[in-house]
Amino acid sequence: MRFAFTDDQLAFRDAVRVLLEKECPPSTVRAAWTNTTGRTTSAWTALGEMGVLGALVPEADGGLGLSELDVVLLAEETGRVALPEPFVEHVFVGAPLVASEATATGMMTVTAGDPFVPYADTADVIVRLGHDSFLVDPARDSDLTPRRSVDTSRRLFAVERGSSDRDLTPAEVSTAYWRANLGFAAQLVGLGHHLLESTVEYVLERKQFGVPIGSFQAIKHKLADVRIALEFAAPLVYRAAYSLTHDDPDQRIHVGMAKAAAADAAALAARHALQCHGAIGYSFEYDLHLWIKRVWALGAAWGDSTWHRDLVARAILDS
Amino acid sequence: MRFAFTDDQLAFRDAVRVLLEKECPPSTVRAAWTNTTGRTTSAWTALGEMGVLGALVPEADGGLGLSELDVVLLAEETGRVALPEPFVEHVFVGAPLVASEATATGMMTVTAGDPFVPYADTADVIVRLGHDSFLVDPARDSDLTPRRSVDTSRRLFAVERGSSDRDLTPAEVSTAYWRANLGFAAQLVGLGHHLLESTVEYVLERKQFGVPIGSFQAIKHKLADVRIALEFAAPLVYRAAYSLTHDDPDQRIHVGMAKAAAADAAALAARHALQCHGAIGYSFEYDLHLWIKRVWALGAAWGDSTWHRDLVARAILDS
Amino acid sequence: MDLTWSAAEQAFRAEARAWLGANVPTTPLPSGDTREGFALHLGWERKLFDARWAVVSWPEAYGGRDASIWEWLLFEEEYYRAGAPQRVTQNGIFLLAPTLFEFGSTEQQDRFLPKMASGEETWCQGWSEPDAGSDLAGITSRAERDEAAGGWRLSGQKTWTTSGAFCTHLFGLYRTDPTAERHRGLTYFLVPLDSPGVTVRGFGRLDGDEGFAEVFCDDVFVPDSLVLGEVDQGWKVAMATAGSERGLTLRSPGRFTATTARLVELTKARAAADPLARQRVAQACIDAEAYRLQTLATVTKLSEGRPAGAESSLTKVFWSELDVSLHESALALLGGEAELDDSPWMKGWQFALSGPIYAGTNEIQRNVIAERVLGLPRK
Amino acid sequence: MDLTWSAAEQAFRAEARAWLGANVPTTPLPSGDTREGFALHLGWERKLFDARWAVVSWPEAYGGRDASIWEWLLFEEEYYRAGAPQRVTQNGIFLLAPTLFEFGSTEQQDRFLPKMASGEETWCQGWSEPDAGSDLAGITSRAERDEAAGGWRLSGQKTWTTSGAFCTHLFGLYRTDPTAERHRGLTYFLVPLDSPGVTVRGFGRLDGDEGFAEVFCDDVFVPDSLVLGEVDQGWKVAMATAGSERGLTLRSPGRFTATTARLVELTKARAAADPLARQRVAQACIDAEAYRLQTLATVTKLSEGRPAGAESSLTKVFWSELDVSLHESALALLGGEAELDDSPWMKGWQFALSGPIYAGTNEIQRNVIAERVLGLPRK
Repeated sequence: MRFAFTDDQLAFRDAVRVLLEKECPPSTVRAAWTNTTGRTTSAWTALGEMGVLGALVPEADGGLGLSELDVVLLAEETGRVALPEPFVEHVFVGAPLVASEATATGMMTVTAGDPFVPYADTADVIVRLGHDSFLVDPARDSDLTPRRSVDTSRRLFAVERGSSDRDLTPAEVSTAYWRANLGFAAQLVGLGHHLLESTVEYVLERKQFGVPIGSFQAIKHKLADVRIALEFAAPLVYRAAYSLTHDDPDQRIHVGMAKAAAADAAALAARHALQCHGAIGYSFEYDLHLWIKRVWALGAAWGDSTWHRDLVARAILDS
Repeated sequence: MRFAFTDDQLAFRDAVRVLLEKECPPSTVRAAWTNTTGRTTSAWTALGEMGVLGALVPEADGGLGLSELDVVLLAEETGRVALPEPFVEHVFVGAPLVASEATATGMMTVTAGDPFVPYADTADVIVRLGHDSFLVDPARDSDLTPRRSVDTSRRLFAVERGSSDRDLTPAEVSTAYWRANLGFAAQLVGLGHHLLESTVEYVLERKQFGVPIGSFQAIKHKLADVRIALEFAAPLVYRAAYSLTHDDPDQRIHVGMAKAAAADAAALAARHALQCHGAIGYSFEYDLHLWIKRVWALGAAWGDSTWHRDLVARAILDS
Repeated sequence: MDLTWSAAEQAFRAEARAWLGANVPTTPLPSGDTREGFALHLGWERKLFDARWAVVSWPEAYGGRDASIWEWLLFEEEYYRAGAPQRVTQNGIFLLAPTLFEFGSTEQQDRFLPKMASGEETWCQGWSEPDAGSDLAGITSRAERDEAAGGWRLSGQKTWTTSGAFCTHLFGLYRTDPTAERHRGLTYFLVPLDSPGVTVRGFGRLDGDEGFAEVFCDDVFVPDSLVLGEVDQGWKVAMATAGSERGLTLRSPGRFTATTARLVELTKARAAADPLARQRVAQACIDAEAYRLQTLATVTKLSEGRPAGAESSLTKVFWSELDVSLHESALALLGGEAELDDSPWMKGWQFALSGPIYAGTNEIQRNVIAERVLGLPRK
Repeated sequence: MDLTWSAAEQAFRAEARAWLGANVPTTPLPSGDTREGFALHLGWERKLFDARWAVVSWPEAYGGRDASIWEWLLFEEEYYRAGAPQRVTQNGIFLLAPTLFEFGSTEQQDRFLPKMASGEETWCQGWSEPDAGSDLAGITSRAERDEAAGGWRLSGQKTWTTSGAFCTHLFGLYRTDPTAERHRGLTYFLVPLDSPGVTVRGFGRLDGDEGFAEVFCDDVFVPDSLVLGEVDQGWKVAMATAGSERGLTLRSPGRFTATTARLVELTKARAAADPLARQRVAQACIDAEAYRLQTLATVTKLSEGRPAGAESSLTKVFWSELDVSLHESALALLGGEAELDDSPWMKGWQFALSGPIYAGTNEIQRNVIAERVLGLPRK
């Protein structure tokens, strides 16, 4: 029994953290709100060069052939910096699904979504999941209807099915769902930690009534609650990664638990972060909302907490 | 438009408050936990002499012929002092149902319940509501199975139907339900106010870290939340009383709203009162728990908040 | 207790409903927190004013109908029910006007109220400063006496000023007695934003609309005639405004009743059979009704000349958190579509999140409830 | 990461499960918080001890099995899973013993640990006083030096002492330096309750059982050999106990996993199709699993000699509020029968409500999290 990551896994996490701190500062996230792609270019390239984009692609296909357990912390890091890229869509879903040298290196970007597909306009391959799950024929010009997300960096599109598109097998669909939700759960934990840390910084420096507002019990207890929620959400996410890696029969339950807990913890972090920041956090020029809106978007994408709790309930009660 | 009580209604309320302060101090409530009846004797007699027990009985039958609007504040007062008597059961349900000189004066006590009937052993007439609603034939000896409530003063009994018992008409049943829930909602508001007031007193006098604990924001905000919940539950209760009095077509919705809000507000008051009192409030010798346990009992009796919200939802969504 | 409306009140309601039915724009106006939207909203305000619906509770002389507070409630209910545009004049009409009626000279009332009602002059509130948010007593903007010119010279920065970029006037607090501390030595000024020395910079709110502004004053001259109330008594005057902001006038129940009705429709359309959604919508209806009834109780007291009580803090916490939960419930119903920016619910959700922050954060309000209503010690 | 158990651990679990299956009383014992129940529970404790299941993680010399912390976790899981009786010896075994192992002399360990393990001697905690609850530094009970007799004379009142009326010994804090302030000048004493001058009065907890006691000391002589740790260092010693009380040892995940399993059964029986109940029970399973996993992470750190972190406060808030919500969900399922006193859920609910209060209220814990984990200012 050992519930902890290996030194290699932590070292990989640290390397990616260093890369992202350099390649994805808040200014880059903000820029993605207004640029043409909603993405970063340089961070994506750098992640490709490090091999991260092909982490789950078999070595035979030019990837690193790593496991969910090896990459879950990387997703958490991309959440921490609010990386505006189809990271989970490509690394957890698309690249392993369309395994090739090109997808492994990120020369080709694969995106995926349900109900809407982010970055479908700039991706090379589009996977649409939902009632009808299919892989868009790269040959045809995909007809895309843009939809605007509250997180403007997430360029969403409704994707119509074309006759030459191929159905995903049930196995492909479920792998995609559980891996995607694992990835989003990890990003939500990372987003939550950033929101907590930046709020702690703020309440330490912001003074009202002659003292830092962080000395008021109302602020202290809100942030303590966020810390508690994150403390107990993270292990569920890591456990889900372990279950997917080891093909645990209960892997769906574990992913459902992880997404529900992570989405709720991140939503709490977003809510309290905004309230503790007050009018400053409510200002568009201040970076806080970039993280808050990502939390709103990811919390509901691919099934919200209620949907995932329902999944857990079915496993517990109806079996 | 005037959403307020008349001076007469307030004067009646004040008179009953004075009576109850004299006849039902905490020592009386505590005594009812251990005495043979679970009741007060003297408070019941005094309320009878004042005419309160027959308030809803038509004048023709020797009652005061008053309306729900006239008595709702009286129920709130009985909640405030945690009166250990079948007050709602008799005044709101039983006495008007078995209208007579004897029930109007309280010479005869009528009790009612669903699923269990409180004080069935000391009442003269028993009304059982539920899947099967009937009035126990006073002639037969009712076979009663005692059940122990967490509020030991509430002597509960399961009542088996006898062949000579009479069915209640649908109209009698629904009148009984809406009036009972109005009465309990009012008592819950009264219980909540007492819990809040006694907790405010306590946190003003209790000192830790050299200051009254009432100066800590964590305590302040808990009690503020209780005050808010009671502030907005009470008008729903008064409105329900008005609707029953004027036979408003939406009276069931209004009673459902009142019971749900009052039960939730009182439950919050009980929870925070206990937490703010700490170990002292957790001690059986201290009176606080007498009120807390009454809240637990009444909150669930005759339908809990979820049941009543469901009722409201049916009216809003399925019509 | 009488929960029926008089014939006159019903007639008033009917007239309002008819007019709104005939005149409310069929396609919603663009957000009033954008420059273009604000201008379009002023057109609507003018229309309201010409039909004497802009300020129903005001004296006829100022463009009102001398409507009773009950009629005002009915009008608000109908206004929201009709889905009429947000009132871009509300900071003036709901925040400043009550103060003008209470503290203003006849000259000031005659000078400002009619143009406020017509929307010809629009007002923003100049209270918050970079270092004075929850703690308004931390205000450092100052006004220096100019005896010769018979007025004051204002300097300093206001910020988070709602609609500041689009308004013609600002009402704000400036420190006239630099030696006085905290709440003392502040004065309430009425400042034309075209005065020499004023610089206004609009900036975005959470939803990106330019709803906020910074207002810089650099030696701006304001004549004595534009001081509201007494010099150095600005705090007392401002608190009266805060009272009306937190209290009755700004957040009439109609707004939440209307939002709840929209939530009911959304639930019917999307999840009529889902017990979770049913519980949420039932709770929403219970809360909205509780808020409406509590307002009726307050209005009853006021109309009978009894004190409304220290309850504006209770009300503010309740409506602001109700508004948040109404939108939260709606977004939950939208599931994967919740994040779409073009839904009124996502827009409303972002606006609702400002409720627990502005007009005194809910943390401050809970302190006030604990201290003034429950009598707990300040420190 | 490896979430599998070794063959040895599985064998240990199997042995525990087999023994418990064969020996756990089929009809539950009466509450251990009554005099009769306490006595009956001691019988069970003796049985556990004789089979060397009483203190698995202790050295064999003291009646344990030198079990690893992992094996201890497995035993706890099996213990609760089997529905075995509450441990009336837990204040000694879980609160005092870790402190004795850390601060006690070999003589003290040899003298007290074996009889603690067998239940021959039972321990209660003497910390709280009428005016020292959350603020333990307010302790006024004092110990005066008796040089001649080579010991101390204790006076003062302790209260809310769990099981105080039934125990043979008390471990408590007394002020040995009257001039020292707050946390300084306290000493940790081991007090036989049959010492002359000791008066114990039991009183009821929320559920009416005699689970609490007041312990009065009137010039009670305690020899130097019964001082635990250094004189005037009692606070440091006591905090070690508080650590173990709030942290790992007292609240093993097994307890909540077992309660959750009972909630699942109740839901299946009463409301398997009710989506509200389904959401609640799912959340319960999520929380119980999160608690179990977070414990595994902590144990991994400890077993690898890495610091567990300042997380005992996080853990205490989480398990105590989880326990409350598990019982709240169960009572909701019982509806009109919820108020019945004979259901284990109503009994458990009342006990659960003590969780956010004792071992440092959750308000205090949240302060600790904010200040020590997040680094927010104390004042």
